[in-house]
Amino acid sequence: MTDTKTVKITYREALKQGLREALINNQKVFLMGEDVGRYGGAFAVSKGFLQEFGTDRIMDVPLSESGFVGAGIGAALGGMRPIVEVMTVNFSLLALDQIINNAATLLHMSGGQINVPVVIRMNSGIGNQLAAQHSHSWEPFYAHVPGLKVLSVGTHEDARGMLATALEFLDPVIIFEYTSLLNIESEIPFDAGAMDIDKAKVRRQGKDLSIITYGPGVYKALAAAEELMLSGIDVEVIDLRVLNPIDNTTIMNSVIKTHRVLIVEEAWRSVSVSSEIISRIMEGAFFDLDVPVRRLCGIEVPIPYAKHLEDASIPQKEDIVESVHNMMQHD
Amino acid sequence: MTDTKTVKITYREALKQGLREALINNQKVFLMGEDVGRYGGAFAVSKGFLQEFGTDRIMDVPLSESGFVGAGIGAALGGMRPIVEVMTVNFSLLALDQIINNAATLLHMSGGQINVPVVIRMNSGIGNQLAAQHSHSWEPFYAHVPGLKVLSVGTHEDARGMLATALEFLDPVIIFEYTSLLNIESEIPFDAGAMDIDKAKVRRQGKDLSIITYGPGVYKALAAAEELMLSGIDVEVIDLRVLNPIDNTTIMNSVIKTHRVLIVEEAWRSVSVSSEIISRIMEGAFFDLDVPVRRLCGIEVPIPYAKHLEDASIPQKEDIVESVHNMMQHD
Amino acid sequence: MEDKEIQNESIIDRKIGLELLHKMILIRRFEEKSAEMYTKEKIRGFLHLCIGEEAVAVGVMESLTEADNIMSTYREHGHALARGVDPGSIMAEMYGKQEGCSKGRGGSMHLFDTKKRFYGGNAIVGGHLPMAVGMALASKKQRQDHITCCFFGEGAIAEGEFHESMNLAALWKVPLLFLCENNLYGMGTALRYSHSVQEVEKKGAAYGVESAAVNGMDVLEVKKAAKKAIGYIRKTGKPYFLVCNTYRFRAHSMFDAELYREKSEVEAWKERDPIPTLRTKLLKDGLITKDDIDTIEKKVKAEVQDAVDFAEKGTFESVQDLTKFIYSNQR
Amino acid sequence: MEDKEIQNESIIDRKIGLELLHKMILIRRFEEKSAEMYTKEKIRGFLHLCIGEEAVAVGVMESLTEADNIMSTYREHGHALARGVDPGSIMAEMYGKQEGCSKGRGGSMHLFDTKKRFYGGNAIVGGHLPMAVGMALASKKQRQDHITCCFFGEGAIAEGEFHESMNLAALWKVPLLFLCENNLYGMGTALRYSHSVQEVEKKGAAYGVESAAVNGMDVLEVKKAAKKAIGYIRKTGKPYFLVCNTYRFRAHSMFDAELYREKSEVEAWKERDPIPTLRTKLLKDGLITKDDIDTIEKKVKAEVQDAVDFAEKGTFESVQDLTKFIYSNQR
Ligand SMILES: Cc1ncc(C[n+]2csc(CCOP(=O)(O)OP(=O)(O)O)c2C)c(N)n1
Ligand SMILES: Cc1ncc(C[n+]2csc(CCOP(=O)(O)OP(=O)(O)O)c2C)c(N)n1
Ligand SMILES: [Mg+2]
Ligand SMILES: [Mg+2]
Repeated sequence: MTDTKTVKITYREALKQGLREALINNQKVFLMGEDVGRYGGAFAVSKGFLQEFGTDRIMDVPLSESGFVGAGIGAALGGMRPIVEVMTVNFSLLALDQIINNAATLLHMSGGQINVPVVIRMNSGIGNQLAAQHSHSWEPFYAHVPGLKVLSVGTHEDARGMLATALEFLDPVIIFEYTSLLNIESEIPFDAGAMDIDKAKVRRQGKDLSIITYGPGVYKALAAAEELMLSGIDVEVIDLRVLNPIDNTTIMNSVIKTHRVLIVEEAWRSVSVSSEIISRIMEGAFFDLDVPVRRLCGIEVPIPYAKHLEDASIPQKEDIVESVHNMMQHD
Repeated sequence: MTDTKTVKITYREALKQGLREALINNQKVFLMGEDVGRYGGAFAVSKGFLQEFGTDRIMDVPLSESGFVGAGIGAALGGMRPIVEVMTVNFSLLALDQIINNAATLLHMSGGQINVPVVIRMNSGIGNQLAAQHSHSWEPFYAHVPGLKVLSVGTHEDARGMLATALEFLDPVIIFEYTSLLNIESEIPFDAGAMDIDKAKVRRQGKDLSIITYGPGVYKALAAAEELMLSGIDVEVIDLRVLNPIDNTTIMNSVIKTHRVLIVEEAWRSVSVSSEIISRIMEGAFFDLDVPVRRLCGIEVPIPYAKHLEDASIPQKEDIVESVHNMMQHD
Repeated sequence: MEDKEIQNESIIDRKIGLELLHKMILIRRFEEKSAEMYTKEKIRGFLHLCIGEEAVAVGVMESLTEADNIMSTYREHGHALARGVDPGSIMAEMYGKQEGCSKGRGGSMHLFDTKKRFYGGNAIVGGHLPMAVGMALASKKQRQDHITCCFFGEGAIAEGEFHESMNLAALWKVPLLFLCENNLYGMGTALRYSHSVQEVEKKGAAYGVESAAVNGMDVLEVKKAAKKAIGYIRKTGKPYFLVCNTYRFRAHSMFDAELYREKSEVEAWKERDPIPTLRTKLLKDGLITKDDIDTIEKKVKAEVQDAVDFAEKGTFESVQDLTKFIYSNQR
Repeated sequence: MEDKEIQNESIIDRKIGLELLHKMILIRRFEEKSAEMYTKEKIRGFLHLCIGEEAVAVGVMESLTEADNIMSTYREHGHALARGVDPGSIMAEMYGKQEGCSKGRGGSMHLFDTKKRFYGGNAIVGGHLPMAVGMALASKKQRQDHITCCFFGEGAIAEGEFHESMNLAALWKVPLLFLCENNLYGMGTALRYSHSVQEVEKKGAAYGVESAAVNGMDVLEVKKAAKKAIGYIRKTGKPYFLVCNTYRFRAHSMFDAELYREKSEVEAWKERDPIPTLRTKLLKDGLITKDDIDTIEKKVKAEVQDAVDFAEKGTFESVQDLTKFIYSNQR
């Protein structure tokens, strides 16, 4: 990244540029969601868009998640290219029937006749003291369902570029964006644009241990890796990026290289993306492991409001550092 | 079971007896669900109950899953002991917000003030050519959510007894019952009744390999075990029974004994209960494994209608036998 | 009454009369054959017959153009046939053959034919309504002048999706015909147990949606009402809610002991059978002769036999192809 | 109008007047203090103020008995205070302290106090409505004569849960007051963009539920309307839908640039501020003096200060206790 010209922007701004570009590039694209227009987007991602693109392209919708997500799916069937925003992932439970029984299923159920080119974006994550009903990490649910492409936007580059590629797919794409990253600044290439949405990415090369993570775990893991480097531990950091279908190759290559794996995930531990990664390593690289794979996950509790309890309920940088130290001592 | 007097009944009849007993034993118990009354229950489990208990205890509800499941939760808050039947697990997506954001969360969110003693029963499973929208296995979703107790009724004894114990709990209990087992007959103790709902159960002792499964996998695994015995392979079969919280001890004891594990599950492979079991074995018994754990899961496809494709999409007895043979050869 | 008949005359002549009669008889005989094939175990899964309700399918479909979109439920053979979906491809679908209109993946509940703009075959009650809003929205956005017609049962009205969809359609002013087939039962639950207000057409007012109810046992009345509704939609671009009051003569599905209604009630409704009703009228008005009826019956017999032959000759997809149609693998 | 005022007189005397005024001022000052504490970062997460809407909380709560159940939204400080939940326990809750009414687990959006029969504090819009139906159903089944009062915003009416709940409540004839606070906006989405029919009280007719709308800026009018509604419910056992037309003077939450409405609109509504409205009336009618007002303000100031002191002195729960209240561990 040092070669090319870069620009420093917030994650919010990166999302915004990607979205704006999509609206400009394709007249069939429109954005629909609660408060995306007049309010400016619950997280100010679409601020100013209503003025720029008008009410036909930027549709405020009533509180009716099943209804408007389903309408987005229908609009996709009808030849449009809808981007549906579910204000936060928490409310997506109300639309889960539409997403699973319609969007993920129609292609198959119709014997291949019907494509459902809908993109569904959802703000996600934990860390703003929003308490139990507003702090879900539903990545594991969506990662379980065949027919969905599921993206987790853990970096600024992906915030800038994943949407463009998602809009080239003919199948439903679910995009997890993270509230806790919105205000964070980072450098991205000046001409950042469409990114592949098939592969996991090695965000940091290392030889001693692989941290596999996604979403808000990525920057936390990178920070932990920097700190661990001071103790001479050279950690590789893999950002899964695509939670469904999962890219096995990148994972296995890393296991074969480092022989030690720690998985970091904010979602609850049981039946999680971590469980799946561990299973794949068990199946594909068991004999390459020096120590059992470990995972740091969300504590299995409805996320509490109080800050200290909330912090304790998801993995923090310090936890990562400590776990890696533990795993390295087990030699 | 040979010591005590037994009786031969269908799984449906076992469920029915358990339900009837619950209604007789506690006047606060009532059954609500689509077509539980006048129709006699979509699967004839509650046939005759309306006549026996009246409309106050056996409530037919309109098609409104979010509404009536939520009403069941509310009735539990209000001092009743509702048993809510969701006709099939497929429709439970429409009520998932109620189950997760209300039932599973209220105790915590209220700082321990509110109990939600609701039992939610759902008919589940694959195997009647009901196609993609009617063949979901949502055990992995419910197993992911803290605050829910999740039971999978894989045997006649449990069909007869689990409900009684579930009704002693003050927290929400989700019960998976299986359509494909309804007409199957089996012997249960004459005086079968309340069963523990905390532990997995070793359904067959064995020394060579452990099959860990639940639901319709149990009888399939037992049948496979019989067949494998003919080749001198002595398989242990564990019925998980409780998918949330999962009983680690029974699993680990078996791994330590057999050193080989095959997991059998009808649900889609990725991010499944199997993934979680593999992870726990990785974490708790890695060094006890002779070979990597394997799993036979549902193929990741919306379940097709055509019989041969449907059959091919879930693990069958033959697949289990073959996998075990493979694993045993890997010595 | 007389006035009505006169108006009916004006929309009927010999040609149309024969066509309507032919279509209704085709549906009737096709479904009778389907039931027969179900008992012969050629067809499996759920099979929902619309016998008794043929006037609705035929009367409505007659009034739509080829460019209009159709969405329907799991009780959709009649709609598909009336729409002109090939009977052979429907029968083959129910046989699970790859020559079926959904390649055998869908079965009876999931008939699709995009060439006919027939978008299922949806088996989550009410789940297709939001999509129908979206399809109509897409037409509006693309300034196409076709409409979307969405069939559903009166049971579906209790679902939240009905409410959200009516509101969205009205708010966004999209060209959508909400077509309710009120057959007085949702499985075994009578209208009076599922809706607090039983003249369901009255629900339109809550959304400012133009609404009407019509005798769904008379194809001419249905046709007239549909024509009016569709005319309104084409002229104003706004949605319309048409309730066709009808009755299913057969059980809900092949698993239904019909405990919830009196035989005498069924018999009384059979007196209003839409086929004899039209036949008698056409004969009385001298538009057709008894010979014409024989000709139709013969023709239909051949059509149905052809469909069965086609299905019988059909082939099963290779199990290798199981995982086709999960992702389109296209961009 | 005159007639109305005469009726108002009849329900007001000095004692009641002072009480109503005191409660409204308590809510106002308490919330002003909350906003202050938010900017001081003592309170975090989402904070939704009801400033401007106090007449609704106070007018309705005044008309309920201690045995009645209350359910509310995330904008519930006013309801909780009017119900008599201890201000200190509310402030402590927002501070995340274990002395809070939900032990610091819930925060501003999840106030609970079962001793006051105050059942939250629910933050999924519309998600508590089905539960409210269930609580009312439980009362009916247990032949208790108390009612349930469920507060929600006009935005919630677009959700399917409103529809399902109204139908269920009407069908089952349960004693439930549907209490809509129509403040014209759901976040940044004005009523006219969320409902095709904007006199939302008209929606009651679709369910046969008795309905009315009232000026929510006048506590006496609210009180009268609530009394009438509650009287009807107690007498008939049936639900009632009361819409209180009101306005929030502040932003939706603390993250809201208020781009969606004109300052002048807010100013115009402030002219109808419920507190001066009542104050003026009481003074004009000679029921109270200016001194009384000073006394109230002083008393409230002390109460609010006590609440803050209580919260400040409160303690944080030990992180060890993080996983409390997931299961009750009781049978
Ligand atoms: C969401 C959902 N809940 C329950 C069912 C099970 N079910 C299938 S059809 C049906 C009755 C539907 O009645 P109605 O809408 O009146 O249509 P009809 O069958 O009478 O044509 C029910 C309860 C379902 N398929 N989907
Ligand atoms: C199901 C759901 N969707 C979206 C949200 C985000 N949200 C919180 S409050 C709100 C507006 C609700 O408006 P209204 O019901 O009128 O209540 P008000 O805030 O005006 O009191 C929205 C969209 C939510 N909490 N729940
Ligand atoms: Mg019906
Ligand atoms: Mg509002």
